[in-house]
Amino acid sequence: MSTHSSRLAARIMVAPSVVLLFIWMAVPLAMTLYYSFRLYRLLSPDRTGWVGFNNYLWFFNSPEFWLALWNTLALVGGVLVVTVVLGILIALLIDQPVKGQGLLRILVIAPFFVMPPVAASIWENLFMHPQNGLFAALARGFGAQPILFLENHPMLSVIGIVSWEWLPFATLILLTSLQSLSSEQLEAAEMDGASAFNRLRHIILPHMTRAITVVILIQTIFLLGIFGEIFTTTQGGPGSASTTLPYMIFKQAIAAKDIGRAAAGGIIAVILANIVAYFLMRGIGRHLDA
Amino acid sequence: MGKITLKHVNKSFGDVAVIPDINLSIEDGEFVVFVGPSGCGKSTLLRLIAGLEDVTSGQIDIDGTDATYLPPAKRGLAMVFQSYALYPHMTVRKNIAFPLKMAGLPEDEQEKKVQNAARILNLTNYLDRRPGQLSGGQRQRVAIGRAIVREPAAFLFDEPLSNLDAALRVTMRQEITELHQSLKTTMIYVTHDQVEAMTMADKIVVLNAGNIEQVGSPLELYHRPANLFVAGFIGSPKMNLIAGAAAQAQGATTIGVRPEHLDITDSGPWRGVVGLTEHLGSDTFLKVTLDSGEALTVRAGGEVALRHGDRIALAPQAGKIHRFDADGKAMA
Amino acid sequence: MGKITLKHVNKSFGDVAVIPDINLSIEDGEFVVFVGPSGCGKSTLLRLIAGLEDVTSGQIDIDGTDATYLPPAKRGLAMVFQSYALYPHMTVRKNIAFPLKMAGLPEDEQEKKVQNAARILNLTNYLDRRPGQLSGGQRQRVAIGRAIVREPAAFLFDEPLSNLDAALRVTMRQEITELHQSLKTTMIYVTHDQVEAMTMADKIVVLNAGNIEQVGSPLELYHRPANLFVAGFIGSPKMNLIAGAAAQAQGATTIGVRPEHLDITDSGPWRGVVGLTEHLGSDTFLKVTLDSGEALTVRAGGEVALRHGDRIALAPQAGKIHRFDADGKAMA
Amino acid sequence: MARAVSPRRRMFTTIAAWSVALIIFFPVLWMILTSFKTEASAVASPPELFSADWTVENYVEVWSRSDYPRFFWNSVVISLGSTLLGLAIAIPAAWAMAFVPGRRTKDLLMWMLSTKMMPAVAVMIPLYLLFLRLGLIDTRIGLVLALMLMNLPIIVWMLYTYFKEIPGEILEAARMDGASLPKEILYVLTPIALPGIASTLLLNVILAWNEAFWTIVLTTTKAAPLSAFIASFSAPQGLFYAKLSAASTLAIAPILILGWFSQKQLVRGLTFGAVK
Amino acid sequence: ETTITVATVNNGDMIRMQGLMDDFNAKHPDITVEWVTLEENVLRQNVTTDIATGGGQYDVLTIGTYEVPIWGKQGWLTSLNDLPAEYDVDDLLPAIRGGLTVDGNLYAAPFYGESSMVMYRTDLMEAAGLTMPEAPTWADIEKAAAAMTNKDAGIYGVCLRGKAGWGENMAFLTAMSNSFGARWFDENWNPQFDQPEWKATLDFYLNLMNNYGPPGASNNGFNENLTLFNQGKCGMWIDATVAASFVTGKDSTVADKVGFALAPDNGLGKRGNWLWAWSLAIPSSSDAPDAAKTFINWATSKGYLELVASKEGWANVPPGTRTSLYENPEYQKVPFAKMTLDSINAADPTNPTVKPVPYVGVQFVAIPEFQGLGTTVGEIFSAALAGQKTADEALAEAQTAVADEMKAAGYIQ
Ligand SMILES: Nc1ncnc2c1ncn2[C@@H]1O[C@H](COP(=O)(O)OP(=O)(O)OP(=O)(O)O)[C@@H](O)[C@H]1O
Ligand SMILES: Nc1ncnc2c1ncn2[C@@H]1O[C@H](COP(=O)(O)OP(=O)(O)OP(=O)(O)O)[C@@H](O)[C@H]1O
Ligand SMILES: [Mg+2]
Ligand SMILES: [Mg+2]
Repeated sequence: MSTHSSRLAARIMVAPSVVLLFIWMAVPLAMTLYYSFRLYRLLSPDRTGWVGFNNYLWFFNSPEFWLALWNTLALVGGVLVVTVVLGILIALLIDQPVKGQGLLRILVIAPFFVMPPVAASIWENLFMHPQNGLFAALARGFGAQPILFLENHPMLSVIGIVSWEWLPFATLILLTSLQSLSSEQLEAAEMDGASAFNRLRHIILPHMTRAITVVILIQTIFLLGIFGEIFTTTQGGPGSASTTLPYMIFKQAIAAKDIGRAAAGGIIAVILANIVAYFLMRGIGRHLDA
Repeated sequence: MGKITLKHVNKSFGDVAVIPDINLSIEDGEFVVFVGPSGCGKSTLLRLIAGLEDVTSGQIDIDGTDATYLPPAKRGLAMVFQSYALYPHMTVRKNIAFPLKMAGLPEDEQEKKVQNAARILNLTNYLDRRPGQLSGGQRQRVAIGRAIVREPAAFLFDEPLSNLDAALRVTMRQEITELHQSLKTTMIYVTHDQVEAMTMADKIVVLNAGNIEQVGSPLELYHRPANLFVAGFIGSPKMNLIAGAAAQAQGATTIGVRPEHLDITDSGPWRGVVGLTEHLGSDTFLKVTLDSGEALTVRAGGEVALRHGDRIALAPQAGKIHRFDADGKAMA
Repeated sequence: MGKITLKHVNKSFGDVAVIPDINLSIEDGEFVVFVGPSGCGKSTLLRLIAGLEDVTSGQIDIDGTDATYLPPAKRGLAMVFQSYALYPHMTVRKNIAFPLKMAGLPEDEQEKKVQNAARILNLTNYLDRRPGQLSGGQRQRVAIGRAIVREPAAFLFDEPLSNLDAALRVTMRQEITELHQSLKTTMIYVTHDQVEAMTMADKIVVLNAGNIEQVGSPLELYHRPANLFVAGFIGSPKMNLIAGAAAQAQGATTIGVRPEHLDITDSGPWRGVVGLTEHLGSDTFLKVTLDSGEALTVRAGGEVALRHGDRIALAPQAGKIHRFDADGKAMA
Repeated sequence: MARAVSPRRRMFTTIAAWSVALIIFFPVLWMILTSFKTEASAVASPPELFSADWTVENYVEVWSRSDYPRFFWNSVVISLGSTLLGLAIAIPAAWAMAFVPGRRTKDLLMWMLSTKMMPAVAVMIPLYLLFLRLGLIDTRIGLVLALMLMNLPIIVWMLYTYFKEIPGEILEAARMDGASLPKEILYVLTPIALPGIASTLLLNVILAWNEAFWTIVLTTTKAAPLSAFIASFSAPQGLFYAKLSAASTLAIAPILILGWFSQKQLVRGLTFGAVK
Repeated sequence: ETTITVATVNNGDMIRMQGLMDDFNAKHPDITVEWVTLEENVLRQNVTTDIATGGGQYDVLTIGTYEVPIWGKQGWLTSLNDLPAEYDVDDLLPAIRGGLTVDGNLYAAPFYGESSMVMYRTDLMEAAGLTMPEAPTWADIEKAAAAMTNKDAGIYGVCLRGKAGWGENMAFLTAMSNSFGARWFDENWNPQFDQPEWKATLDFYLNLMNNYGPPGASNNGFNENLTLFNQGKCGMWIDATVAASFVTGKDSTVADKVGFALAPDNGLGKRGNWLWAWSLAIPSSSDAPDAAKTFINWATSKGYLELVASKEGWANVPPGTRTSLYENPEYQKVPFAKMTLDSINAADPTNPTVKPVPYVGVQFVAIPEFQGLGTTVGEIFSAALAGQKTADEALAEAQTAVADEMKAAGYIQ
């Protein structure tokens, strides 16, 4: 398959993407790196200058930094587990021939259609609110005290909301991958005496590994940058209980208007993301080309 | 263990009745070969028996019980797919071991059986490769390996040897025959290879457009084809069919003589000119155009001196003439 | 138009040298058949010629110009893939018309050519189906159709007839031969079928583990195999090879006699017991175990009365004994 | 190919699938229901599943309050434009990586994804300044470019997975049939990968449609898409959930229609029958 | 023909203005107005980015009393001193005008102004046998809260902001602390969270909320409390004066049972109410300052108030900006008009606290760093409300955090 000419063609074919993405990455990255060593506060333009590593140090010295790191990883990990596991199950389910399959699929991907701030707002106010929320009403209906989701379980709540938002993404990619599984392979496995579970375990899941890998990697990158949902629901709190690294950066950039610190936070986030990506690639990356 | 009965089985894809109505009984331990032109429904029939396809109507019994709606896994059959259907993400070893693993065999026994199958199939060096890294014939062998490691109620083979070279094919043919003899398991085998059909079958089923034309032992079909279709289909090169005066002389609408039953003698009644000659080494096939316009194929020895354009006379061997009536049915 | 030369062509997959070093010259208009055991590198060689795979080293010339790094589309070759490689989203009609469409032929001419190919291939009724709705043989025919509608510099066929029934195979064989005669286009043809190899080839190339064992006309290979490998590979059932005393008597390490060159006569020098008999109708193959322990295959007529256990004597036909030295090379 | 499943199992899967779908969909349904309630009953406690007084007043207000069609049209141009442009650039790249993999392919893929690692807020000012200098602020072309580049890695990744599942021999056949590379991609690869392309298109249009940070930062009036429309309905003073729900429902309605068309392309087994 | 782009927040008064543009267009056919209507946080983010980078996307900005002094000082805003005489600058409420003026330059024209006050349930007070004074003390509030709380019935004595944010809980708590004699900084910018006044403030707040507040209050902001109050779940609610029209409006279940009182005090001379005005300003980067000025003149004029009154009634006139409005007998008939005026007058942004401070702002400190500081401290206090920290821990943390930032910003050594 790979011949000299096709390799040449391949290089030409990837070039536009690579060049565009390189510019898209390099220029802002360079600017961010530059700002990260500068004193740059939007509202105090008269005070500028080089500050060395101060902006970075501010993060490392911040009492919430390590918690934020942990929360970031918890958010990513939690959402990944929920979306991948449920995504596989749902993809399998809606791949079955059932009545109204088209509509059914639309319903399942619908959460993805809702803009994240709206989704967070709906969950916060119409579902998780301790007085007006549907969950509270349900709890009271069962004679229980409403759970104070955002106050007592802020991270879990955020994970829940984000999982709901991203479940359709995982489901759709996994479903599409399922479509390309040749039915003869499944038939062969059936002839080989594999039960439904074993077909899942030995044929379907291995077939989906590449798709699962992609879901994990893409979602990780997205989830590592999430802050909007946190801002809408918990404001990173109570205290710092649900503060993540991007939310810390958000606070510096949007509230404190300290671009230098936000830039330093951005660089730290990029490093964190690279570390996570490195381990992910080591762990699951080999499924990419198999 | 492996008696299979098809009762009024019909299968349609949409409007097209691929199999209009088949009745067939396969005895336990029998080796049955399905032959028929490409697209006549052989694979479909196998898939119906395997349970991979639903019958449109009719009933399939396995071992005397109605299995029409039994799922494939419950029928206890093993199958080699015409398209191989290997598991692309598993190595050859794992592919072959898969049915054993499903049956819950211990690892070491799995390995033993895999090694054994690999040896028979000349796959020992390829056990750690994935299907994508194999040649066509190697893939086919893996597919066979996956079927033969088990002990199913019956084997279903869909053209299992079509991509193998002659030598390996002979070996595999013998292996399968031996497997059959030692296991005494029912085998249903689809092939296009005349030699395989003739040598392996206890019973050959000739299919045409989803209908059974004739069922019988190999030599029965060779010597007493029930109709023109079977006469033309069994035997290679195919039987020469002659209509017209020569046939009427025999009181038939059509007569048939196999290429190997025509002798080249100067005294022969049929005269003509040699056209194309095909030299196989062991034999030579001559195309002879008779003066009456009919074209016949004649099998001659490996070293005949005849050339394009030579005039020769042919004589059918005594008692080797097949006679068919206007409907194409064989006459007694 | 279609002269193809391979110079020191080497192809390795990772560490495995599938093709160590091949030199081969194919003349314009020649019909060359590649044979060899499964996995010996036939498909790989075809893919190298097609340009689908890069040579690891060496050079491929097409029509005297270096085509080693030319992309497939520029080489002007047509290919039938062993795995068919049909376009699953196109109907049979569109599949066959695709190369014509790529060549920019007007629609009505496309249709005419498609109809013609479909007629030859018995596909007329299936033109509006998708590959997924076809039987294995039908798919293979579509793959052939796609190749023959064009007028390429050379055809590359990878086991194009392996899934067809005997009758169709004979027809297709003749169609391809006629195509070759009328177009005079170079054809490279991979097959496992001895009859195809013997009847179609101008030149047969016998491959073994990526090496060329012998190149020659069919009868040359049949009558004068260069070594034990070719001797065993060409001819079916394969040549009987006898070592030991009988061979030494002829001054060779091994001697070979083809099954069709053994006569059953009471005066024969080799005596033994009949084992398995295979009845093909036209012929019967007997396995005979000699008293000296060697097992021979003998071809006898369609209706021999011999049975398992009968004692017979065999005589090799005069001048039909092949002699090989200790290296397996044929002796003059 | 279809083997009939027993009616009981079919019923079971139907019920299970629909239950799951409805649970997942419920918040959206709730949002849609809320959009037809009065503000008071939207936050009624205990919640009212079916409001006593249905009203379309929220829609009337949302519609009259801002120029929905203009936001809508901007969203269409930006999300479809960025996705289609992205596909046009990504399909060749994904082809190359899937069918002509080299030793560096995986690294390249990973690198592409890594261009998304910088948190948006951290590069807000740098990018804003960049767009300002280039005169791309509040232009559709600017947003199309930005969102295309933002989603390009995702598009490449998704296509890469789908392409990987297509037997390379089919493309080789096209090459042998004299198809040039563009034709090979256009006539053979794209139709075969249609389910994957459809889902890529769908997901990326949604991602672009829902992008609510950059679209707001980089626009003011002329190029503002529905995310800006939504942002004018959330969290003002006074009750707003019903109006926000109405605005959101208006924002997702068009994309639901796209979803409907795309999901029809997700048909099983396009490669079936292609190879042995 | 000029086009101006107006960035506005999405509250009711601003939306109403967009509906009344026919009047402006008729008077100024040569000016086309394009609207950018955004939610408060998003608006602030966009507008700040634009002005700080000199983006020049907007011609008119809607900004608050927090931004005006800071931005004015930076020279980012165009002075409005040259508004025509009929605009009558002197008619603007002095407290509001003071907050929008820097070094004698008026940098923004107030569109509407608000303060905060106590809203309470008359029926519950009556049932408890209490009456609410016109100007209650914090002790009165505590007593009333205790009396009205009935958790089994889902009624909580008092609902206060708990959601973290410089404009959420910190707006309330900063204003409240003023009445306890606390301040953010002393004259030398030293943070004062370690002082007893702050301790008293926070203790009182936490105590009140823990005993009589709704569960989950650490997530309640203006909207959440409004909902609760409208549903009859709060006995009292201390929040923006603008809420008065909502709790007596059609979406409220307690519309006819609401009373109003001035924000509480502790007898120290300052009440716990704030002062805020959404105002229109022109960035110096605008390329159509004259058209912008024309627009602002129209939108904040007396004539506009009359226009609204004629189209939508006096109750819908944007409140809190002009003395003349409160002298208008028609307007005086509007309920809580007087209460709003009194509340506004009770706040003095230039002299907000009991002890002297170096800054302007009642519920904020008008320095660029305050948003960041407020956010940080807001989180800490919100955590204290959620029970994650004690008041002492929270104050100590706040003190350190603010001191660090002030050092970093160069206010103190
Ligand atoms: N991608 C690959 N990686 C590693 N080995 C390969 C790969 N493709 C083919 N091979 C090996 O190369 C050898 C030659 O393969 P090839 O397909 O050319 O055989 P072939 O002669 O066509 O056999 P067959 O008659 O079975 O089709 C085989 O042993 C095969 O296992
Ligand atoms: N899914 C389908 N839809 C419609 N027709 C089909 C389908 N599958 C198979 N057919 C048709 O049914 C007929 C029988 O197919 P089948 O595969 O059983 O043939 P076969 O005898 O195995 O042929 P071959 O020897 O070529 O493999 C063929 O004409 C084929 O075109
Ligand atoms: Mg078949
Ligand atoms: Mg091959």
